[in-house]
Amino acid sequence: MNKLQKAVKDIHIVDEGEAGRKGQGMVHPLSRLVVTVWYILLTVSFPKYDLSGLGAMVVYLLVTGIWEEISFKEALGRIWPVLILAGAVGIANPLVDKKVYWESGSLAVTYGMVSMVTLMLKGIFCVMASYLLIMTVGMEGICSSLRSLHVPREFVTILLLMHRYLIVLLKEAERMMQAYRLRAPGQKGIHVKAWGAFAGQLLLRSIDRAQTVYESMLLRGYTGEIIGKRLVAGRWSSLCYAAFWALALAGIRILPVFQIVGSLF
Amino acid sequence: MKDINIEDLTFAYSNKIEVLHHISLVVESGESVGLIGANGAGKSTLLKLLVGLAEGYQGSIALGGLRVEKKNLARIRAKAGYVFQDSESQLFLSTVYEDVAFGPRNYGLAEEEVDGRVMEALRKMHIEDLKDRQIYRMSGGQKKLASIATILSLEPKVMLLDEPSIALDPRNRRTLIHILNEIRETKVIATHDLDMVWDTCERTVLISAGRVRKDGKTREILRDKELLEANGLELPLSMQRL
Amino acid sequence: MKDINIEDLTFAYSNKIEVLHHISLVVESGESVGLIGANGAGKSTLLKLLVGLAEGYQGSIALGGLRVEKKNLARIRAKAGYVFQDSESQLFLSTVYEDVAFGPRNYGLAEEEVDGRVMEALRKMHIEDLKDRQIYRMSGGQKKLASIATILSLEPKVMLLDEPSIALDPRNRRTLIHILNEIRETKVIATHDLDMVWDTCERTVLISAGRVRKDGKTREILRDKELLEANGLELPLSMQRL
Amino acid sequence: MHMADALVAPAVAGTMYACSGAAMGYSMKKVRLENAPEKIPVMGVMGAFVFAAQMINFTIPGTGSSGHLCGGMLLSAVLGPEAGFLSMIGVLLVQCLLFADGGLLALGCNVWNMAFYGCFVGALVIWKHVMKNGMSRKKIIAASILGCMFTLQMGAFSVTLETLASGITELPFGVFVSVMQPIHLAIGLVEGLITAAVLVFIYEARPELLWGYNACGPENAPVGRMSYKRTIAVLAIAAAVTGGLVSLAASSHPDGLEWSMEQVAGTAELEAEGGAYTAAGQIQEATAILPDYAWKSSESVTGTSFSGIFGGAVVIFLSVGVCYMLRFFKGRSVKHE
Ligand SMILES: Nc1ncnc2c1ncn2[C@@H]1O[C@H](COP(=O)(O)OP(=O)(O)OP(=O)(O)O)[C@@H](O)[C@H]1O
Ligand SMILES: Nc1ncnc2c1ncn2[C@@H]1O[C@H](COP(=O)(O)OP(=O)(O)OP(=O)(O)O)[C@@H](O)[C@H]1O
Ligand SMILES: [Mg+2]
Ligand SMILES: [Mg+2]
Repeated sequence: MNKLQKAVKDIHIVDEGEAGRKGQGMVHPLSRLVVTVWYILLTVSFPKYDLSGLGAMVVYLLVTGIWEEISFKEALGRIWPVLILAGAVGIANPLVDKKVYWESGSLAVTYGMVSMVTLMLKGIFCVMASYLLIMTVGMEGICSSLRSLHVPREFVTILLLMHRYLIVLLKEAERMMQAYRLRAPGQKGIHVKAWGAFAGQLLLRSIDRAQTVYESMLLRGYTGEIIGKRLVAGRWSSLCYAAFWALALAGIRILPVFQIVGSLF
Repeated sequence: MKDINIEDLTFAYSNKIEVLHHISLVVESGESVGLIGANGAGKSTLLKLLVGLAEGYQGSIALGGLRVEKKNLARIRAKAGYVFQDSESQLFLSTVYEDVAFGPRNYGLAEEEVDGRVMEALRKMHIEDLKDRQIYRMSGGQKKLASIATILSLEPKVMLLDEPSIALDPRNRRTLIHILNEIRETKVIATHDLDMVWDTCERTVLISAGRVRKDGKTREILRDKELLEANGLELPLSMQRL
Repeated sequence: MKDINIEDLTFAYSNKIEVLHHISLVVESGESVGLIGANGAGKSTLLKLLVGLAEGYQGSIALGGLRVEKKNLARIRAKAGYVFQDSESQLFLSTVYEDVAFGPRNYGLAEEEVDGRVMEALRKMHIEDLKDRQIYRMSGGQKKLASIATILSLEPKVMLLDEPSIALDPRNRRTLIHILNEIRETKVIATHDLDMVWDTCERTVLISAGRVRKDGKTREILRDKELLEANGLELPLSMQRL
Repeated sequence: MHMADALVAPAVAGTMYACSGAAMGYSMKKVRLENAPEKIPVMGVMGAFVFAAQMINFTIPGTGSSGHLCGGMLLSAVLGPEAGFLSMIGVLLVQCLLFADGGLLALGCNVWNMAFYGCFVGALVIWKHVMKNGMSRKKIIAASILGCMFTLQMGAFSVTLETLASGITELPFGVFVSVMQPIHLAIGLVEGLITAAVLVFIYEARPELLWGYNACGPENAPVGRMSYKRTIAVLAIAAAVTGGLVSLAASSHPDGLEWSMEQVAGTAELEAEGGAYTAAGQIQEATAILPDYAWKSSESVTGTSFSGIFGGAVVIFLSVGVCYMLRFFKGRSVKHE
């Protein structure tokens, strides 16, 4: 599968999730956004050797994922890039930081190794949290929460249209690539001679399309803001949701939950 | 009442080459007019001018009694419904329902009324089952049907349709013709599908190179082989083997 | 010789929903076959599989005697010419000439021969005057004509055409039919334009929901009102008033 | 060049959010002043275009590898720096949400590293300066290559600074820089070439689409209101202020949030650890299943690790179990309705 097809598939997964979450209007997307950002902040702030404390943050991911019935299978595909990135940045830690953390026989775990694993785990957790967010609220939910945060309406309109035309242009680029490959069997990418023309054609078409879109919006009474569905999310349930997770996550951050529970037995 | 009143219209795009020359045309309330002509004749340009999408014309154009000029545009656009040739760019929200609801919501209707209008429009086009479908998951024909529904939900007094039958399979095309015949509002249909014009319009205007060549009864114009051929067209398919 | 040989083909896109079921089809060299069926029947999918644009089918497909699989794709694509449903995306260079010359140049032909082939292809489509026209300055119909010319210049042994008549005005459509009738190579034409099938193909294959419903003489299939209606189609327009 | 959430400390992320937010506010104001509502959809669709174009493989002759296009430079060459910047923010936001490229926390950094330099330095300084006396093919090529290479260098350098300031790597500054900069020099050159090819195509096909083309025409005076010198000065000040803020934040408390949490939670943590030791000891006595050497050689660390792992298993098991149970009831209650 090439990059274009993979991107289309990624968008499909998110949009399909959106179609499935019709009934769950209990919590306003803004609450979920706030909780997600709070989660990421806390996760990132764990000390670099506190592997077991960080581990407890997985609870939020599990609970949300299971409750909202989101498949973790697709999510796992997304963590590779961040694993590689965090690995590359953290690779020096085991080499530099050789103080022994724990050892048994010839096996030794150094502080450097722990901090590298912690870093990679942080990466995974943050990616998963964003994934859960987008899967539960969708791009439209993000836009409506941005509006509640008073992000300018022009910017939100830009986002909505970008999301809508993303897949259109990806598919168009894909068809152009196919047409190219059919007449140039054996070439892997676009030849240097066609660089400008190929992407330039796509760009001109995009601009023409934008023009038509704008005209179409005008003709249906557009006045500068795309008015979406009015959200029916309960005010109290949203507040409770945000408050619960804010406190619970802070608790996990402050208390070494795993060890406390372990010590109970 | 004159729903459309064009007098001595001349128009050039920004590159100064005139594409419409001295056009005069009156469409009465409730009429259904076919606009035919070869590629590049100026059909789409004429429709665009009617709703103020192209600026700087000479002569006069009025829609629903209002002169087409900046200060009237909002009111004119509330009266007119325009179906684009390209449905991909006409549908700009994510699902069919959202897109069909966009217009009524902009006119500030209450949510129940919006819902009623949307469902009515979808029912008319026989696409209630596509309600929550993502736009990019639909075939070309389904997109066309949805983009016509976005106009129906506006309940316009004047409908301007640019190639409404393109991309439809034979059965969907027939459905469209039924719908068009049911609607009693004023309609102008620009198309190459002469058979559809035959079935939906009593009156036809033939344009060629930016001029009105003929304006009259559809039955007469579409049977006039010489006239059609002189203007880059041909007899409708359904007449060719008669 | 069997130019196309499909045996018990079953195919699903990545979402695992089967769109083609147990299709078997043989097209002999020089045949001209119409592929008809309602929207979403699977026509485009079938054509794509023939040139390896969709992967992971079950059964066997061979084009020009070569099995459609990764290692043969370059040779298969050198034999086949494919016209997309959407001509916009088929043209990717700046001018018509450049685009039509792209294929032959890739096969390493000498520049004189490239020029000869390009001019011949443009002449056939009656668009010599558009030679140096920039792609985005052309109307929809002209783009369609140009995209067919890009395939003609390849001089393929097998032509696969997806909706070649869409967006053409009646006269250009007739030109296309003449050209298709002139070409002696193997052709498969997927279309909703049943009248064009009537005029260009002796044999027709009717697909419905991913299965071959009928495969036989065009005259018989297109006259069979019940068969067509059962599969979401209708009699060709030119027959409806007989 | 996308930074991930895990690679930035909250203080650095916050600082960069503030900087990028200020640039966004400024751009929004400028775009509103222009009062061209028809530009909004162009900005959206162009953002989508940048996505699609970045997924196309442009083969680099003689290498077998492929390059991509320089988004910020291209967007601002068509839309102008401010509008281009806003579209780029959209692109980066969508990238982090839909494709897990970057992250919500790192967004401020990514906007700064990739969009700010590309749009403001690339377009407002380099592009504008090169096009001062009218456009030409050569100038477009020069501006694109120069702009992409230069802004990518600045971006890469910022990535290095932000990562180090976040204190998550043990890599020394020198090593990091000497890896980042040369790689991005090569990438910048290729991106510049591709961007140049596209812009030249547009210039020849529809030059009026390029930013400042009409203004460059013979009949018109210089582009925009801000003079070149002033632009440079403003940018320099902005860079200095940002640099100062970042280093300030970094030097005082690399993890400002962590620091404050420790103030709050210091005691609680200690107590819990004490509890854990004893608990581990009890378990050791009670079960003694595990091999001897593991216990003896590693006193306290093993103890905490074990209870941590064990406690983790229990917590995870419980939360998963409870969720499934609740979901079971949720499903039933929905069916009852
Ligand atoms: N934006 C534009 N700028 C300059 N010229 C234009 C523009 N749009 C259309 N034209 C020209 O105006 C003429 C009329 O175009 P128009 O789109 O109205 O034709 P049409 O009758 O709708 O044709 P078709 O059947 O292909 O839709 C054509 O010659 C075309 O080249
Ligand atoms: N990329 C894809 N992924 C998943 N399903 C697809 C994809 N492309 C097409 N389909 C589905 O496969 C079926 C066949 O589609 P296909 O495009 O082959 O139909 P068609 O006969 O060409 O229709 P049309 O007349 O509209 O062109 C349709 O139901 C369609 O929804
Ligand atoms: Mg038109
Ligand atoms: Mg098809």
